[in-house]
Amino acid sequence: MPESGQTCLKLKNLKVHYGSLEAVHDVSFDVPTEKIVSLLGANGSGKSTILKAVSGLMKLTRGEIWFQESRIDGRSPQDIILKGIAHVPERRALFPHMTVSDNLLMGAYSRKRATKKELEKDTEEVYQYFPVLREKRKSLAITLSGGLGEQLAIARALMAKPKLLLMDEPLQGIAPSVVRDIGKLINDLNRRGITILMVEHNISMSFELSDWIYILETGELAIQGAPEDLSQTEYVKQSYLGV
Amino acid sequence: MDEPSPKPILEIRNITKNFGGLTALNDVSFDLHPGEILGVIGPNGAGKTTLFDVITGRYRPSGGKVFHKGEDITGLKPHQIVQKGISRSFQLEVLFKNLSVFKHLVMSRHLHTQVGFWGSFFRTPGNRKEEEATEAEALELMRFVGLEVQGDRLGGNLSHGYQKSLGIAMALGPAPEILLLDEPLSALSPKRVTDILDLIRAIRDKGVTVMVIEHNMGALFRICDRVVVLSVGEKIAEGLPEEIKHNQRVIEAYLGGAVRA
Amino acid sequence: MKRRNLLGKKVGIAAVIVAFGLLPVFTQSPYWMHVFILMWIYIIVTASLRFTITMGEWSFAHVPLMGMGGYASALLAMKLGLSFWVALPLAVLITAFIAVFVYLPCLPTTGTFFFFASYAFGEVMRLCWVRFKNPFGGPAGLLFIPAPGPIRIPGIPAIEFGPLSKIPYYYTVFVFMLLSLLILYRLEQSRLGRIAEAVKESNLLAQFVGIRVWRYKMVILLIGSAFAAIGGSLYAHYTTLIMPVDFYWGLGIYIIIYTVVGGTRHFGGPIVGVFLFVLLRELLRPIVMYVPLVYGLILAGTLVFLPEGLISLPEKISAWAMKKKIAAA
Amino acid sequence: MTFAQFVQMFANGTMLGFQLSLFATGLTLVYGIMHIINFAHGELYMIGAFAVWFFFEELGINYLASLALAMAFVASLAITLERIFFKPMRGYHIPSFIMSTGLIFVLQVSIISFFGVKDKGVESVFPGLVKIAGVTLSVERLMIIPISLVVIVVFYVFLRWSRYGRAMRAVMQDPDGAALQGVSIDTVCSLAMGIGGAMAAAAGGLLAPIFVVNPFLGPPLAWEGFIVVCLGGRTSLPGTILAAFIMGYIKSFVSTLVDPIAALMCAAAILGVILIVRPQGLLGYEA
Repeated sequence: MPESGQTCLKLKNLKVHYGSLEAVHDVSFDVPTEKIVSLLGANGSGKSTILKAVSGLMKLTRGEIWFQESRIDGRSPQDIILKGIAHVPERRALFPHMTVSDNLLMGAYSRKRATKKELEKDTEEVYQYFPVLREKRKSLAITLSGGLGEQLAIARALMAKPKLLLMDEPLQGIAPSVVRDIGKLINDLNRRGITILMVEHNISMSFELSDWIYILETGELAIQGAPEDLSQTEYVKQSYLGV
Repeated sequence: MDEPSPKPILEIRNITKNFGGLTALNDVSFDLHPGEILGVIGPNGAGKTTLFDVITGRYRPSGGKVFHKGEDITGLKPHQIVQKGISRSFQLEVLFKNLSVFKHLVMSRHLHTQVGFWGSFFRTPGNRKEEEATEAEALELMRFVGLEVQGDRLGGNLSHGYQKSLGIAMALGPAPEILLLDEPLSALSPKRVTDILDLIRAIRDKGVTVMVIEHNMGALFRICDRVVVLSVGEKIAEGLPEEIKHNQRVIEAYLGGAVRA
Repeated sequence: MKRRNLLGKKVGIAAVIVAFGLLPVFTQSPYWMHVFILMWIYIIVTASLRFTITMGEWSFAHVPLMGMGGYASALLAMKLGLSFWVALPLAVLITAFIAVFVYLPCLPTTGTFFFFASYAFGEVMRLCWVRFKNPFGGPAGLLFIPAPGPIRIPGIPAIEFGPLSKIPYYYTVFVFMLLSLLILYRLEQSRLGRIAEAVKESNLLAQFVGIRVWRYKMVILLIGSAFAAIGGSLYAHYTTLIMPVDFYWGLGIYIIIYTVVGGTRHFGGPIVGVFLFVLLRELLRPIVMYVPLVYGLILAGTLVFLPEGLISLPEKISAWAMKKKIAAA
Repeated sequence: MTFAQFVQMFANGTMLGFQLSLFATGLTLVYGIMHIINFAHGELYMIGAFAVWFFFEELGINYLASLALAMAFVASLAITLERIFFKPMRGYHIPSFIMSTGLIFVLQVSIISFFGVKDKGVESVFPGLVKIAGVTLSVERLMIIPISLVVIVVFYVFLRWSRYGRAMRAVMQDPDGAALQGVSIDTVCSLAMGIGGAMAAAAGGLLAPIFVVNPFLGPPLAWEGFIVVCLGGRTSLPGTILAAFIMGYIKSFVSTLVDPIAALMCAAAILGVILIVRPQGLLGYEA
């Protein structure tokens, strides 16, 4: 259990099925407020499923999900994003044939009451953060490179003003030279007070970024710890670092 | 493996595959020697599965050739490749979801039933005998991969680990000389990993040449004789597991250049 | 237990066959004879459509190909003066030959694409009959298609087909139906049926266990077309007139509805479907205008509540009863 | 072919193009958002035509007001159908198609039981003829162009710049992504069905004074609309409109120069060829 601080997200005995296949067996863990937490594990170990369950895209078979003080399992994605959880899904799920600025406006969709002025202000703020996106605001999302696409996906999620950001493989399909930039970005967001729960295949980056790491294996929690401690364990050395 | 390698059973020569503007494989060449277990490793997006797809006829390569015992088999259809004795498993389990495990394996023996159409239409005695033989073979296959208890369950209802075993058994059905396994260890518990590794060894001991794609390097190094490393569509190294482990280029490609361990 | 069930099933099926075989003894009303003759023809067409569905693709060219059987057989009889007994097998061959050209372009496609591509090519073929007056007769179709020639069996008087009695037609169509069902059933139980199942479940995996998917798909489609052609030929020589509009997609939809409502997973499904709908129409004769409405509602209800068709109803009920029992205990 | 003939055919083709654009837009929306094939869309067109006939001829309401009323009525009917029948069919192409053919029966019979099978005529709203470039054309037919243009432009403005329009496009391009931004998929589905229904009704109402109104108008047009959708790219609205005009001109030119059956054959052949050769359609972007 990660020490210190309040709990932002709490999962209790989560069980999820894909059709008749059990994807998540029995998982409980906490995500402390304003930290970066990574979920690691091989393909099919249930990492993405957990994120989808949190954001409401998948129904639970059993278990509870608590966000801050309220129970959110069984709610629709619309309700959950209103609570302040944004999800940058696998392969980003951008709207490929919409412009960058339309994608950003979609990010603010859940804020029904926001006036046009507020939205413009927020868009401007996001553009300051991602200056390249401003240059490309009129181009279609499909024309963006991997790194820019990821920036757009994160920017879109920020438009919803989330307290918790779920990121599914933010570094996938990104040129090695840009990986560091995205890593820095994730760190920055965290420093601005956003809690981050991410799933990543790039082991070294997630060890570098995270405050706490959970490793899943076939739908169950195998091991957890702070990255410094974890990288010394036999288990991690054997299965991930290949030594 | 210091002795001069025997004549290769499969030669991959300058294979290139483009999808639209994307190059999935670029000028990849290597050999597969009879009786060995060859590991193909590389990070996500290295083109490993595409390589299998090219060898087994699912895709036609944009350039290069594949030779099987000296014969050019580039561009043959999947069923022709299977007839040549090269069969494969799939990474994300491709199964007959509504068929029982037993029926799966009977189906996989398809190529080896001699009965013609009329025999099976009129249920001749010869056909019945043939069918019994096929069923016996299917049972044996089931036992071999450790699925004998699961025989009546539907493919779609199996747990992930059993689906993996069934996938391998399906590939063994046509009695191949060369078996290509696509990430047989992904998402398995350490116990199951050991089981599957033992199974792969047992397959090799039966005289089948095995080529394995894997993401999990540590486990793979426990069984393979040689390793080929792909990264972003190119072969960056080839050699014994010990050499590969310490190859700087491999470590960089694989771990993103920031290993601390 | 299982064996006794099987025996019971066999006895039941035999009883049904005998009962319908003896039907003309009880009623010789031309009206009911007509209803049943058409019903047997629909069963041939529907069962053969289901046979093609076993490999996973839905053909929408099935009914036009049935029409092709009718046209081919009628033209052979009218232009070449061939007897029905010769024209029918020839028409089956011709239809299977033409089906190669209808289905060949569709084969690379699957699912929805196959469904509509097969419609498109079937429709082009059907429009040929409308457009080319010679020999197809244009929109008015073919009239005065000769009845089958008499059957002569030594020792009894020749069996004549004519407007006087429908009984010879009844038995001819009945026998054709039983034979077709028997052959289709045996085909499904044979290796071909098993291959069809594999192709349906996973096209990709089937290829990698060495099945020539395209070839088997084609073989299954051609067998389906051949049986559709038998249905078409019987229809043409029984009604003595056929028009292109008979084989419009409307009939195709009806056949598909029979299959879906009956249940595609089971051999008996389409038979149940045809029975239900044909008899329903007779029951609803006083309010004939509302028949399509009832059909539509039954279809919608089945699709929503019983996606595996009516034939799965007993299974569902017993499963439900079992659940109740367990809950009670 | 004389010049006058050409102009005549061109004008007819344009008119058909607008009719098909209005009609097929709804099919594309419903396909793109719900992944269903709704052949009962033709019935919405037919009911739209009947509604205009009823409001205009029977109740004596102003023509444009009748058109608006018909659009509102058909839109609510379409939303009801979506809620009851199509919700469980989302994502299932062939079952939804079969379901929609069942609805064709239901809707046709309902209309017949209210209004009978006889053809209904809607009297000419814009009588008269004009001479353009020496060719006589009826005002009636020409008036279709501005009215449908207005409907299409309003629809495009809605789709491009409104919150819900953006949400609709988003669901078409990535439903999960849209759900994660807080879009209610159910609302968008109903909206698509309603808008599609209204536009089909507009097409029916506009054509009512030119052709006759009867309960059997639906299915043939549904096929044409479906061909247009496949040709255009199934989820691409600009593609749909381009394809609608291509179909309109083919229909008009081939049926005049060859014969109407040949035009039908062309249409069916286009469907088959496009499904096989270029399944993503002219402007579609699916893989």
